Amino acid sequence: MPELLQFLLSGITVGAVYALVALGFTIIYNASDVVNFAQGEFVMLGGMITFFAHAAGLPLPLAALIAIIATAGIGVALNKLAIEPARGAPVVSLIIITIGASIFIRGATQLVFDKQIHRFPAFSGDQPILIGGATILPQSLWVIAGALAIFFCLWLFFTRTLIGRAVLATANNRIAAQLVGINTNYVMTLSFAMSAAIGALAGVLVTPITLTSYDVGLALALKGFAAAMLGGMGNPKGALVGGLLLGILEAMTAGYISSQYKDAAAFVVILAVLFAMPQGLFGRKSTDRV
Amino acid sequence: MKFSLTTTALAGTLALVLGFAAPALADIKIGATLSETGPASFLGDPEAKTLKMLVEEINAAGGVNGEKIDLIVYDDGGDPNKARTFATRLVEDDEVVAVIGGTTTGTSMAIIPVFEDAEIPFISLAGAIEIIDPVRPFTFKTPHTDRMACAKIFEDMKKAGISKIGLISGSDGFGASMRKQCLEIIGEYGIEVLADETYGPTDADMTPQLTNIKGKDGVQAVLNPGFGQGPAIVTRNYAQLTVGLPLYQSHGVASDGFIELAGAEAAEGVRLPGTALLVAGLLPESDPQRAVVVAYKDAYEKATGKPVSTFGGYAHDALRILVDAITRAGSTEPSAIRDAIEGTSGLVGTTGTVTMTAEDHLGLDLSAFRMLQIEKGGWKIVE
Amino acid sequence: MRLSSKATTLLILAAVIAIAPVFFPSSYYFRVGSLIFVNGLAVTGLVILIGYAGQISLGHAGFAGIGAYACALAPVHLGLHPALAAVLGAALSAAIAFLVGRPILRLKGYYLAVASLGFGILVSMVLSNEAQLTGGPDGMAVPELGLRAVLKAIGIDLSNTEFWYAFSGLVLVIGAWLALNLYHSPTGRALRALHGSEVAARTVGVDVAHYKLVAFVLSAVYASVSGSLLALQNKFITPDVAGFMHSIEMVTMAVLGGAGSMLGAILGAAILTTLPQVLTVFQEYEQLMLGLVMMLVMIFMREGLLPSIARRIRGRAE
Amino acid sequence: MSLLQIEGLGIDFGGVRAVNDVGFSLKPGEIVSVIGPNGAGKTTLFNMISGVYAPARGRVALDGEDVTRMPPHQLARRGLSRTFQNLQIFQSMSVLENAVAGHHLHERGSVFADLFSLPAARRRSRASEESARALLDRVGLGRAAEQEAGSLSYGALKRLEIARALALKPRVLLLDEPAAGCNAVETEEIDHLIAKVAAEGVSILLVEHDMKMVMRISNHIVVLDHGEKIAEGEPASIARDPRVIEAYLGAQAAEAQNADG
Repeated sequence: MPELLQFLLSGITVGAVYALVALGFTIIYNASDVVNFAQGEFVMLGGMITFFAHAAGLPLPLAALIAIIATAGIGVALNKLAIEPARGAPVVSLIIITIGASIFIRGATQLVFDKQIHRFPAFSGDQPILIGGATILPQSLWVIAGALAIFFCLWLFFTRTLIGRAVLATANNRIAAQLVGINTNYVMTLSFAMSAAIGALAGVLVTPITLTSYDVGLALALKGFAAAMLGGMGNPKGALVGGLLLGILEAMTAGYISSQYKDAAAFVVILAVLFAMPQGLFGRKSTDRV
Repeated sequence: MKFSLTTTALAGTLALVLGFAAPALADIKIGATLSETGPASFLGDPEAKTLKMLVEEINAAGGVNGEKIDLIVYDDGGDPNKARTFATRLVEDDEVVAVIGGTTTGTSMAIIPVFEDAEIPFISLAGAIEIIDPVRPFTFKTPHTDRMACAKIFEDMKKAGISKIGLISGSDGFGASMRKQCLEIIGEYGIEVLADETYGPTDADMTPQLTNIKGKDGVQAVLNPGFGQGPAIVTRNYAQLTVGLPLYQSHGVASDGFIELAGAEAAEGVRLPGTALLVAGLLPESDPQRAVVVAYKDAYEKATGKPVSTFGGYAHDALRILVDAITRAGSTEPSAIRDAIEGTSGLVGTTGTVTMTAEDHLGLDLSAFRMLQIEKGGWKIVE
Repeated sequence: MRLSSKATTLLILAAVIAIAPVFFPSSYYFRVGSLIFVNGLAVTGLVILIGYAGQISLGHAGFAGIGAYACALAPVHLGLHPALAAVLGAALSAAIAFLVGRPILRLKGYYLAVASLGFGILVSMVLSNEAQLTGGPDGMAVPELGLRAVLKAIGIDLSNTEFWYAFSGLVLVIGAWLALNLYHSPTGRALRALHGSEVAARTVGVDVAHYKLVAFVLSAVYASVSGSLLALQNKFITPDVAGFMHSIEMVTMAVLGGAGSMLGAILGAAILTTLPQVLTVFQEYEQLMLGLVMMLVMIFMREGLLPSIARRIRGRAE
Repeated sequence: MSLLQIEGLGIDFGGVRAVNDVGFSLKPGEIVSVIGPNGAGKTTLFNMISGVYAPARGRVALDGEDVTRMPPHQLARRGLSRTFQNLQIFQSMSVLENAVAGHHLHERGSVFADLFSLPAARRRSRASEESARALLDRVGLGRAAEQEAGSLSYGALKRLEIARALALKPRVLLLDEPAAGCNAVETEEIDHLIAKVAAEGVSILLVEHDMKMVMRISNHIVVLDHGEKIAEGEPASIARDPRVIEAYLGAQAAEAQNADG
């Protein structure tokens, strides 16, 4: 039984990492129908900038704050320079643009910083917490709390704030949103800043566990993307549940079936879910208008 | 209209193809294709930096036999297909006399046929034994084979009376290759693998695998072949779960960076086979390798500001072997260089003392590996 | 019509392939050329899938992997000639594409992207994990095709790189010919119709699910043959051939050059294949430049390089 | 004997009854128009009949066969074809190719033959191309055959859709606002075209806002309001029906109010 609990705790830890990345996808997707494959790079930047600022002597919280602000700035730049000019391009072009951005950011990071793997200290030490024979690191609790907090904030943002509803309105019908007086350009800029900041915050939270280097972004983006699709793109609830589900699935497969095929199991389940529910677990159903 | 347009476009591409810059003529052209970026950049980056640094040093000191070395380095990103193209380019276009490289086993195996066909000596920096076994006339390598690392570890285990172990290996090239080679020879040491787990190169948590190993009755020690962040996370999870058994890492993480990543506390007591390079300062004055490894370590850390790693050491040795061979051959004919490399004898490198023969294109024995243990955030030789 | 007429396209392609070697200073250029053709073949398949049928796949490297490993495994385990092994690989790819395609192609946009991506990752995972069979991430050797020796016996003596330049060039021309035939055929019209408007295509009787599957299976066969050619040429293969990055590379080639135009897509393959070779000049800046090129082209030349340039020149001429 | 029989058809969107309990029938060669204010559910009704939407209730029978919820391509095989209110043109194709594409059911064959451009495949393509040119001439687009479809005017595209739908050689043709965006001359041309097609025995179901046209060519009219059938009958009787007048006037009054606010 302690094994099951340990697998579960491991799954929740990893799942919370995926959920954090997946949550970053939702805002941009909601505002612009763009899946930003550079989302993983935001996470990487959050970790890398924090590390180097910390290494330069800044206290960790300040280093993290700088990283989050700087990454948000990069997110805004990405929107202004690459996404806005490409408005209305087909899905495949947008995929290539954001993957291009991801490669670009990776290339720049390796130049500005380095190609080494880095880690900074966990926020509350490394003393494992014992729960019924299983253990979890305090940093994992930070990550889980971070995922829940961001989920909650996003939920409030999209349902309770005017600007959050404006984001949804922009996604539903850009022209109509403009007609009712929403500044859609501002909405887009805001959503990229927020997505990037969430990504960077994720990077700050997970780096003590996952470590970071210039090339961790793509793998994170893929898993986060898969998690977001599993839950249903654009829905914060979907991102959270999808991420946790994916993490737990991987841990259970690694624990009970085969660690070699744990990623395979995750993708098999994603495929199965999409076949049964083409919009993911919590995605909106859409009807073709003709 | 359309016709002329497409022709222009294609002609443009052609011009691009033809426009590859041809490097200036130089005295001794040495090529390298390394994985400076991509999943193996952890290995390839220090290798490339080492080569560039050493060539600069050699040229500043007057070159080899009075001729300067012209080093051409390509970054294959760890992609064997790209590596093969660069290998062809080095041979056919750059017309180098010898090549160092192939950071990974995959890239090395992919480019060997190019050099064997062209009869250009090639010194690989990758671990697998397949590279030099069977011996191919023009192919050499400097790192110990992964099999030797396995042997070193198993010897140490045997000495400690360990006969049942758990294995957790990375599913990347390095981890998978070492796992395979360890499993091939493990029977010779009377050691049994009770649990055989793997993890992906970008995984964030290995506690499920380690929980299973911990839960297996009779496991006396755990071995983790891998490189990159994986082993650091394994080590941290190992401490988190308080597995309490001896943990063996591989030479893939033999660098100070590993202790930093895993944390001195979690890494306490971890054993691994490493080269003299890692414990340069601890070597007795009488050690023949001391002078070489201290000089390289100091130069590298001064030039790059990064801690030295075993992998850079492989590149260091490859270039030393090559320069030594060219000096002895007194010629830059590829076949003469090849013969001279095969005649390498008693050359002291970072990995050990190299003596090659027609049957042995590696020239190292197990004594070149030192069993190291991490204590209080530093290395200790345990032999 | 976006595509220039069939004959012109084939003529240009064949002429460039035949004439280019005149300008090659060393046989390394034959190697780059043959890689362009191998990639061009996979991209031609994607033109059918993306350009004709308007579907997307981020997992086609999986089929290239199947084709490549068929050439490595079938000769050893089944005693097949490598050429037959390539055919077997293509058949296997077609069969797998048929089975996987039916459920996958019900999905649209990003959902289709993630499903195909999952498929590609599954294939590369199997290739990389089943080490006893495939050699794992270190890869495995592939036997010699043997055609060069046959040619030599009848008096045509080509170097290795020259042979592969000619052979893959020939296969590319054949592949392009077939794809162009398809474009102007009833099947091609059905594919382009469902691309233009799925609902309208259905109301004129196009069985959309069936034709999407046709495009998927055909493009899988192209990718498979391309993987086989790569394996046979390199005589060595690793699971990278089936990896996610290779899938992305293939799609980028097609879309960058212009998935709506055969020559454009092949031009895309040529550019992305030569770019890393050209960028060696910039050393450290290579990734930066690659990312920049991908972004700039897709932002400013939305239809891809060739169609956009063509449109601009035509616009000026009028 | 009716060719198309609709009974009790209905569908809901998000709990709202978009169309409810609509029924009528079509005889061979008959022109039936569905009219009603904006949002009455006309296009939704079309989408259900043509298989684009799956109705929640009711039944559609084509020549006695139950074809409810049958996908559009299978309906096409049974001779049901349609045009769209919001144009669904194959934009990247030429005008001719659009019309040729309508021949799909007649020209489809083995993919293998198509790949290798075998004589059989070329023959099929040639036959449908000849037929397509004739159809384009018939809708007055013969001269535009080689143009890119995207370059045509709205009215011309409407006619192109008709040509494409006719290529199927349908028994039942659903036309969704064929005259929208057309000038008076074009409208009259379409008018004639529809009448001629009907005279050849094709049943036509028409949604149209041009009341003059509807009254002129319909044999029978069905009036929808808020998703329900409120009246049906011959044009003359419909024009006098108070429920119809109220539905239209009520809608217009509401529209006027909206415009003021």
